[in-house]
Amino acid sequence: MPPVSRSPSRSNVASRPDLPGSKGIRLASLCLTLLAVGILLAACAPNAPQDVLDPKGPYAEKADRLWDLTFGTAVVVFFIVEGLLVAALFLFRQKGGKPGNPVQVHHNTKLEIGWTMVPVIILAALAVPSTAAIFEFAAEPENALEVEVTGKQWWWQYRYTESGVMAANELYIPVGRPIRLVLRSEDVIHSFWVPKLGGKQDVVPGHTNLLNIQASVPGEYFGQCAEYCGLSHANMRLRVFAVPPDEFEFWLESQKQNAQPPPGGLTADGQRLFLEGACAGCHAIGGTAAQGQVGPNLTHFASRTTFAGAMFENNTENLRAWLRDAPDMKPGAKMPSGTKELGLSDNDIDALIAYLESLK
Amino acid sequence: MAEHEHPSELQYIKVGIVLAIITIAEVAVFYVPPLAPLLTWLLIPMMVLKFALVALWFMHLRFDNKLFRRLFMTGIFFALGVYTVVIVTLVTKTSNF
Amino acid sequence: MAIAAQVMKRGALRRPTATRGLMSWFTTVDHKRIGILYGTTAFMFFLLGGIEALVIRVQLARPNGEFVSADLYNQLFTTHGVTMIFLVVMPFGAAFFNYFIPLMIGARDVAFPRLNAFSYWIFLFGGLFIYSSWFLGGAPDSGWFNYAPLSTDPRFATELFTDTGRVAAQHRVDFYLLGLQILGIASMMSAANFIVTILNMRAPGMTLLRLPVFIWMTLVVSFLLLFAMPVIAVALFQGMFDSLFGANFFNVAGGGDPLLWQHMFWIFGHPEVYILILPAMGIVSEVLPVFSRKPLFGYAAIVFSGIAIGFMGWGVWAHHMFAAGLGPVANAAFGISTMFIAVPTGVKIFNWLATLWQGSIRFATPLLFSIGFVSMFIIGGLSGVTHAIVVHDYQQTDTYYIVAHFHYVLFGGAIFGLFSGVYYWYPKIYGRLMNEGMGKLHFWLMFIGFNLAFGPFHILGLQGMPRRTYQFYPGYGFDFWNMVSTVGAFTIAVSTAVFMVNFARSKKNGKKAGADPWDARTLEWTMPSPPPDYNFLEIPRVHHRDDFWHRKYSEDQKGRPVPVPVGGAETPTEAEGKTAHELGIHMPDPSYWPLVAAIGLPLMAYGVMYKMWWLLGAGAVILVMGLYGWVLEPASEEEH
Amino acid sequence: MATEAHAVGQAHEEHHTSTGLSNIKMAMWAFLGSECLFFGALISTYLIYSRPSRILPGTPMPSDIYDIPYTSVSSFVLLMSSVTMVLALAAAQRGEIPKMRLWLLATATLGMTFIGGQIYEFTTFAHEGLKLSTSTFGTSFFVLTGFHGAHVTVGILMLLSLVGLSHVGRLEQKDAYKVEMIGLYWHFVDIVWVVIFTVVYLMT
Repeated sequence: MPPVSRSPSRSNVASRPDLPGSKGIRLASLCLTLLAVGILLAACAPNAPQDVLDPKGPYAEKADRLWDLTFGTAVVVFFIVEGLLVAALFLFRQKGGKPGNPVQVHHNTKLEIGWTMVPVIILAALAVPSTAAIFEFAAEPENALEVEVTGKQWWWQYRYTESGVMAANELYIPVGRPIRLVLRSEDVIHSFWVPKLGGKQDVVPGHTNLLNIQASVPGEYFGQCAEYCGLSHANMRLRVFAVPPDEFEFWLESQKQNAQPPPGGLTADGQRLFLEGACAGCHAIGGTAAQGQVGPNLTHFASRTTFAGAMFENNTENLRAWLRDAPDMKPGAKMPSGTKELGLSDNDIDALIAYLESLK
Repeated sequence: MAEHEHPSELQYIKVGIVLAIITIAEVAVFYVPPLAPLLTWLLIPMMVLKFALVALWFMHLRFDNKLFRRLFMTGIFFALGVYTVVIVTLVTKTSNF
Repeated sequence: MAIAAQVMKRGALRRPTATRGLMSWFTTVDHKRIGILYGTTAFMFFLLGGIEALVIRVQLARPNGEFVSADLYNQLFTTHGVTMIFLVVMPFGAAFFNYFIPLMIGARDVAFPRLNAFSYWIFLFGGLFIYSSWFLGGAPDSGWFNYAPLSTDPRFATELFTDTGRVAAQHRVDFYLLGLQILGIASMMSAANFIVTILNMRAPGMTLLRLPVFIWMTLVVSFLLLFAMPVIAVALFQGMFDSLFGANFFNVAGGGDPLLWQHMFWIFGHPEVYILILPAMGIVSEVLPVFSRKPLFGYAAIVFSGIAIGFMGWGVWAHHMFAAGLGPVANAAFGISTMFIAVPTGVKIFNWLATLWQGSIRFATPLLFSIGFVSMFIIGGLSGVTHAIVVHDYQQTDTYYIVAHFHYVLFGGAIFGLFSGVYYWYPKIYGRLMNEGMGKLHFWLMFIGFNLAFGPFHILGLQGMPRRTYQFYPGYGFDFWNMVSTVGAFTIAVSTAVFMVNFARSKKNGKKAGADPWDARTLEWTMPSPPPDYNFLEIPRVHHRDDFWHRKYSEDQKGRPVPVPVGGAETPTEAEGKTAHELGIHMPDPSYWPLVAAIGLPLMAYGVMYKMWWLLGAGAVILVMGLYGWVLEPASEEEH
Repeated sequence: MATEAHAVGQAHEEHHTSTGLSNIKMAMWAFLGSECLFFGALISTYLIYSRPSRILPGTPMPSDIYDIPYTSVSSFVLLMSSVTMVLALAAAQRGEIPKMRLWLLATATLGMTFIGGQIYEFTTFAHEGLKLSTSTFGTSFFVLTGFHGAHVTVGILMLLSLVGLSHVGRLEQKDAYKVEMIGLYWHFVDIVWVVIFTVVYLMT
């Protein structure tokens, strides 16, 4: 090629040294591969109780199979396309810092039709099972157990439609039986989600949404609200306990019972405080005058492993702190601060704890 | 080009008279009880006709460059498309109300 | 009366004439200077949004983070999103539109120079209005998509615990609802301006199919803005009525429907995604041919796929609402349409690959960023396809997997593309080249930092970490990847610092660029760098796509470029250093009125928010007086 | 159309554009296309929210409250203002400035009559128990018609400004395009009302 120097800018081009690109490309492809491997590793990550890729029920499994198919396709496409990119950069880099003289190709109709149609075919192939699954998920399963779920800032209320049993945050379900959740909200939009048992469904005020979940293995499943719902969105969690059917029936029977009357002593003081103080205005306890509807039903409070939106383990220490100053423990909690707003003394709190812990 | 023959004042007035007549017909249809079940299907064409008359004659879309018509129709097209879907999905969504 | 008549004849103020000095920046109507204003402002907001992101990442570096409160965290993630979308990527695109549309189509200015200035000032005041919330009771805290009724019902306003008890934080969301209306006005006006400029101000011979792809993408973006902005404007308007005046649009107790907000928001929101990404696609389509010395492969396919994206972008919005309970029919329809919107995007990627293929690739910084764009956008696009599997989207939606996806599209895509544009066009704007070594350092730090910061989000999302949570608990398996992400975020911060140093130093010390430092293809490289205020000494006559390249090179029989003996950029002539006025070229004079009129809008917004009707009135009077001043200004050169 | 060579000095190409069409007219049509989505959103909202199932029991229903004869007259007034508007434009294009001024004033007067009617209608409805916050019907009705009313008001201000300009000699035959642009806006606002009148009032 003859030297070109008609405009000052042209020589400018030729003289600029170029870093070899290939080292960088190798680095980049290493990064990308690591990323892809990372995603694959995530599938078998230990101690990930909300792992989407570790389904434990037919709905989650069905979604997971579609994911495997799509993700697998995406990985293949990824390596082909990124591979071509890396190959192009490597093969056609300027050598010796001199601009080359490539053929000025403008287009290639056959090629272009090809790379339009191939994605169309792949996507159409994916769309068929995907669309079918939507209708499967929406269908009402036979022999389903219906539970009404109400999202509230920032906890979950459950009502077993048939038995009328009330629960909060912790949902007991029988293994192997589909659960039909009827989702409603009393305030803002929430989203009910237990990753290992099924996808999420928004809980929209003014609407009744439906969601099917099912567990095939007994166990404790974690979940949490997935739609941003205000200050303590991060603390609106839930647990699902999937138990064998006979155990479930046993649990349901026990939950149908009213609360045991306190034996006396501190527990009785606690009940008196509960019923006469502000507590009963918000909480209900079966068999007592407390019928508040704002906060969780506490009839069988002591049978729960967690409280406050499944945020804290249900133990004396946490309960004491909670009764002293709930908003300090959980931002925005509607539960008034025991010391600042309700004027509870340490003795009062001890009595209330004794009472609450008697509510098996 | 932008230059074109505009209609005469007389034509404008004629269009105005037609618009007036359609409006009277619309209100008349509204007050005839036997037509109640057909009301929507009678009113919509009359509305479209009025809309078209003003747009084509008074706004000169009939005479002007077709680019203007396209700009306007794109807006109408998008609006009809997306809002129809919104109305249908929201009205058919099961709701407490 | 006589004075009034005089004012109406002559205008209320004399038209300013200064085109240099600090004051001239407030009155300028030169599209190039407005472009610089847009770019500078957008970069300032990029730094603010970036600081917000860093605070978020510090908070989330470890489980149970205590760096910020839940309340502050919620404000931070909301403003981070609003800032990056409305105050960074959109105006960053607008900066390039402003500067380069006229240069690339062979015009002396945009169709409406004063309207252009007006758009900028409205954008600036809108951004400042939103940011003023930090000093007036807190920033918006309902997330960037601001779902009703959390956002629109004052009863759900964040409750703060103070010494005097529980107090609701009022007006935070109103800054969002009103601020975005202001920004929307700016976007719509500049969209109309660019549409007219591109359709009407092209140099002779610059047919539509000779337009540079960047200009095509600008045109598509402008149409998307034109038609999408009204939809969110109405949603914001309705939200404002709910929030401030007790209306029932999204109030369930009054019969309203929160899903209406979602529909309206996403009818805007999905075209918005393409508003954010298409400018970067346009930049990449300019950069790849220049640095591989080959024309863009499949120009027509890239243009038409851009248009197709523009159209299809209107039919996929409900894929943001798969879990909202629209019913299986709607979900199936939107799932299918979402799958197929991947096709035109794929077409673009393949065409870019084919542009590089058999080229002569020079690894200069602009190219590196464009490659960064293509390689990262592939990941974002593929994860996008996985969202279209509706029943698995029930798992993905509202998790970090989604956060990963849109950061790969908007950072790996849009931001990388925009930085590519900065490096590519910097020599044209400032007359000097940016330092290549620092540019490459910037690229590699940002590329690695980006993948460290956002790659782990894929994993976190699939492990079940929901978005918008101010803390994650230990024991969920989220610890490691969150720490990695935080490290990545700070790497990006370091890379941005490298960029800033490079940018500032190169302005003084950079190598002189000359007119055409990259051996480029399009018209903006025909003129001296920086361009004179009148752009083209003589309006060019265009004969080819990539006209400038064809002036420099013809092709031999094999189709290889052969230099043309007399081609090249404009050589210095006696015109150099002379102003438009001295050359007898009429350019629009500067004007005070766009700035004056724009001041009215934020005042009106404060007036509405605090129900200070006098302030609303005062703002309206300023706006109307500004517009009258504008209309009555002596129309010496510019008529409207 | 001027198509001189692009010589030095021919800077501002207001009169020879690539398409041969006027910049400002193109911008105006783009704006009107965009306005379709504004009003479309508000009308759709009304259609969803005025359904009987949404309206709270005990609050006014559309059929209880609309006064069709009254609204028909005010709709007719607005429709006829389009005729006077187009006549003003015809006069402007012929350079008959006094006649144009008269028609512009007539248009503005008809517009003000319409706005007056709307203010009266709003007050009556409020007295009958329909306010912005009463129900989704009240909300969507007042915001839709109010938004339209605001458009009409802006139009009236622009018409009166044109009259003002013509008095100081800033509106001559060559400026007829200014009348045309404001006319386009005015007609658009009118056809939006054509839709509102049918969809909101008659199809209840």
